[in-house]
Amino acid sequence: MSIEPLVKSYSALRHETLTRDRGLREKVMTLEDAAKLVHDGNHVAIGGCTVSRTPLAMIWALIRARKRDLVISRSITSTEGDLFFASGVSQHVITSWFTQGIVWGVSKVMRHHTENKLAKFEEWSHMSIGLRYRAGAMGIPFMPSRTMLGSDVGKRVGDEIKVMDCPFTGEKIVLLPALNPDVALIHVQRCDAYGNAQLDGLQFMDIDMAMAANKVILTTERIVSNDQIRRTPDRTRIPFFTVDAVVEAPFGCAPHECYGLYEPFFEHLDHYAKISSQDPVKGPQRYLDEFYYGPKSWPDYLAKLGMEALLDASRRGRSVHND
Amino acid sequence: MSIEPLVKSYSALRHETLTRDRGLREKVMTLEDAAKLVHDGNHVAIGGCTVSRTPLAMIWALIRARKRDLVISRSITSTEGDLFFASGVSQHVITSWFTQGIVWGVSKVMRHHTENKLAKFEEWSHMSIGLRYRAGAMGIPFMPSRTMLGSDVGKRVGDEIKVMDCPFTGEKIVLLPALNPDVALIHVQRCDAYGNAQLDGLQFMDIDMAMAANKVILTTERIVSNDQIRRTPDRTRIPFFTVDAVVEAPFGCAPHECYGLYEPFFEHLDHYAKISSQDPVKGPQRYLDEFYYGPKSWPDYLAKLGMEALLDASRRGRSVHND
Amino acid sequence: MTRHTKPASNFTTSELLAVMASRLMTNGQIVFAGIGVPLLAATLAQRLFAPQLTILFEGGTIGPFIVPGELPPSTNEQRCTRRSNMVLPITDVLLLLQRGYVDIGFMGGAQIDRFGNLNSSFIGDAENPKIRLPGTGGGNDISSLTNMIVAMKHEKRRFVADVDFVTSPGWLKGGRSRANCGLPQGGLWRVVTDLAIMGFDEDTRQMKVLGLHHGVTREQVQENTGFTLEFDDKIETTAPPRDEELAVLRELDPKALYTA
Amino acid sequence: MTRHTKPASNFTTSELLAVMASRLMTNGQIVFAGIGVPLLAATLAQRLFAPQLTILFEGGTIGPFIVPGELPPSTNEQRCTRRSNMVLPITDVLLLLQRGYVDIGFMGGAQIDRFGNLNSSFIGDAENPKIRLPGTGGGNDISSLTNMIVAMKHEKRRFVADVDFVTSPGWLKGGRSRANCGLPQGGLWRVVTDLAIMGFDEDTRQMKVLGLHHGVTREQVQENTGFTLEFDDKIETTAPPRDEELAVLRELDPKALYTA
Repeated sequence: MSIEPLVKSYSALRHETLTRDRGLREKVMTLEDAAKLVHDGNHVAIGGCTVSRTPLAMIWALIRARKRDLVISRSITSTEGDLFFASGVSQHVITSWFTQGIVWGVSKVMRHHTENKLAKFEEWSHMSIGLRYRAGAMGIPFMPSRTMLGSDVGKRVGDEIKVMDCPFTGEKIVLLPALNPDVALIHVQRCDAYGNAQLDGLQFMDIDMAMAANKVILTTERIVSNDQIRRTPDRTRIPFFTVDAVVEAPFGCAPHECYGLYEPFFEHLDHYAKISSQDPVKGPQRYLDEFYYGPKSWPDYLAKLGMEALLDASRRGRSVHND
Repeated sequence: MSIEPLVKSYSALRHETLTRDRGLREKVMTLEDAAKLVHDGNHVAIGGCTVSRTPLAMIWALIRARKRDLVISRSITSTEGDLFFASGVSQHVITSWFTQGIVWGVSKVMRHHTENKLAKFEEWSHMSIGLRYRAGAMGIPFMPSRTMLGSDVGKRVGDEIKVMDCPFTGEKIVLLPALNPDVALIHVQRCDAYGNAQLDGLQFMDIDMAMAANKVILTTERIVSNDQIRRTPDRTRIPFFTVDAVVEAPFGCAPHECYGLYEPFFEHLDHYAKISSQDPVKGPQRYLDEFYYGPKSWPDYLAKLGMEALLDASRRGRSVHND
Repeated sequence: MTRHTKPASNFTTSELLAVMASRLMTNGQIVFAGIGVPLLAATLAQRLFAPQLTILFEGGTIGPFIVPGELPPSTNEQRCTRRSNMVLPITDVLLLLQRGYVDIGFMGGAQIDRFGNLNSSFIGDAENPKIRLPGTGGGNDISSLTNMIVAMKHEKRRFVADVDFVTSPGWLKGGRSRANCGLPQGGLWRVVTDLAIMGFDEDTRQMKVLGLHHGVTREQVQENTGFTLEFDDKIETTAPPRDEELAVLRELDPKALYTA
Repeated sequence: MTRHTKPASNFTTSELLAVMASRLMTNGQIVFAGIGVPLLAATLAQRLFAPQLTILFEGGTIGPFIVPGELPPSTNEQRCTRRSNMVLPITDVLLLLQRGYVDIGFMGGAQIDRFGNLNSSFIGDAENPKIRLPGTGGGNDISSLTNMIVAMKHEKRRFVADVDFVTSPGWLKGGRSRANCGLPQGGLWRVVTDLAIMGFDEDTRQMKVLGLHHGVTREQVQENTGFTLEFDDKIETTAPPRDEELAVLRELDPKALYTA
């Protein structure tokens, strides 16, 4: 694991960015090749939120590639957090909320790993995580804020936050440390071969995350022509020069949802909730064997989710466009 | 002019916002009634940039209503700055650049008023103005930043900016004071009667400005149904509860441009540049008499700009949609 | 642990919570709602008497209308955006709280103490917990920045003198302690349970019973609370859920996903 | 004021500036360009030898293609967005500089000094100016945050020992003074004029002539400069504008809006 200062010096940040290949170039590759861009010990930020627009195809590839010691950050962590712990890819998740989803109860897998001190769940408030990415995106070392004061959430992160007296108003203000992840994984509805990405619907923290990270891996439902991007430039949310890999991965969030295209695969998620709470060790292990290590390809993984489930999720997903 | 601290205390900011009527209600009114929401001495922030999406219909109404002592802020200030000075509505403009536009040379009207100390042009860097609005929008008293150091622009604003040593990295960092205008004037392509506004194309600093201000007056090319807004919620940029007035003002930026609808009325702008540089006192006065005080209504003002000019500007304006 | 005996009724505990909480809403308010009972309560108010009430979701939605039978599994799915006025990034919707545009934050709770502090992080010691709970989510932000309503089941193990861990600050140690910590705005306004409605003393910031639900006694409430409750001078008795209210709830959540 | 005598030519001063500046671009670079000569130079490079060069405009545009004959009046009109990859708010496009995504900032200048500081605010004393100029715009931000190219006419009144007012910081007082002021990144890289191309000494940060345009002598450059210039050990002579280069410029700006 990298022993880096909490906040990168400005010189280090600029140097890292300067040495990236930011030119306009095609960067389409396979999930497997994109996985090689993530190194053991990296801080990896995960786009989307809970069961929404989670870059599961890329996470699937990282787990299959048996990465180690990743530090994971995400706004809210769902089943992918369980699988990071259970697969041994990560023992450290930074997030504000960690469990499959409120309707499925508290994650037994998260409980097993944290209560037995096998892994660390580092808890920050939701907004604070967002503001940490935002400071990273803006190239500033900290962001002023007004939460996490007085609470044990604030006390527990200790001197990773600073409290100062505002020089303008004299009030107490929190300074949150900038977060510049090594890699951000983001799934989008469409982008071009250069990585100009258009996201529909809920954006979550993805834009700030992309701007903050030192490397961005985009998975996308479809790769469109650069011409198509240039026809609606005010719908582009992530510019190509932040992006290092573009992977076309249809249904790349399944069994989670992708706005406007498919809703969560609820029955599959019920199934996962059931087996993982029955046995928080063997349950996810069996799940990983069946759905992560077993399939020979991403389409094969989708086939295991089932055609009927996929069509049902798509029908529900497209319904936002019916209004 | 109000004698207020540079940055509002958090209690004052919250109290002001709490006492606004933020409920979902229709707020369509005339330019004249909207002008009554602006009080002498107010700090008024102006949306758009240079000759783009300038809320000229509302500015026209404020000048006709003979407002006094307004403090004006804008990203970049064009002809409307001249007219604020020449009409006596404002003697204080906060902006990063002040002149009709690079192709028309340095504004003689701005020069006349500033060089003769009749009015103040308070100069901040472009990004700094943007970040001041952004801090105001976020409810924080300052925003960290890395420009205006070392330069006379920074020295001239004096202790309105603070320089501190970053508690995380030890580097020098600038703290820019939040700006929460009394009123923001923003022109949009479309909004509903509640003030849910959708802006196409370049956004400039308008979103931060709307969130930061204590009152927002929207002028709009057209008022659409709330149903239409709800069909594409991810195109909404300003939420209704920040808005206090909605005025339908077609061609509300003329002779400036409104993205996708009309480009600048170049011949008219050439005409203004000519008469205002021939005589920086009588030139704008004559212009105000003819185009501001003279017309009996906004359509009458547009008629004076000329049908041919309006159709030509529209033809050019729509061309972005031809690709 | 003493369990209370609920009076015979034609509604579930969650339905009771949703109905009682909905009545605390006011037309025109901007309500930052969590999933489950808070969402149901706010939607119920919207349908019955507060058509201009606006719901915000932490996932980044302003003013959605929930489609009956299609309740979202969290505040972050596309179901949360149906017929909404605006969607925006998570950080920005949370910043609306900090800027002051929101009237009420509204969430559920796992554990609460006499000063209205909420715990959703750890049961037991944080370094050696009996149960690791899911954590704050937006809870810490919402409760730090705005006035709060909390809806939860009234059980002795949930109503404790001091929470094991302050995830979301209420009035902290009472008195002026919240403001002194740098949280001058907001604070816990109402706690709605299946037994009572509680507020907090203006000075001490101790929890205080303001109203009892139909058929519930003071003793019952105290028995199910792990600390000594104060009682307001004029305790009101709430009207039981009306058929009309229950009908809307059951239309919204026909499979009793959140109202079982 | 000494005016220089330009060698007879088939191009204007602005065309010369645009051509010479364009040759400093590299394929694949991300260039933050001002309106006028900078935009023309960057577009020229893009059309001739750097198809993967990306232009950013201060108004909030990433990677536009300029339509010949439809040059924008500033960086803030819809003409700046034609066939672009992305539009974004002003503050966010400027933050790309702060974050470090930009290779080169490129602008014109009214007055420059021996350390490459630029003045576009006041001629004379700021409190009592002879001329109030339009001000910084994004100039202060761009020059504080990235490596800069400046294109301007070479005149003694524009090339002064110390600018009247530092609007956009170059190397400030030379040596390490820029970094010591809290500006560790960027700095003025090249100054392109109608006479010469200049850089700055690595240690002293004094302006230094690197190349002379065809037919221009050292004496001519010095005569038109208000301070003593340094000259590099190996001064190069630039090749005059080629027909191909001028043709592209004239196609882009047929009415000579920026190249008169």
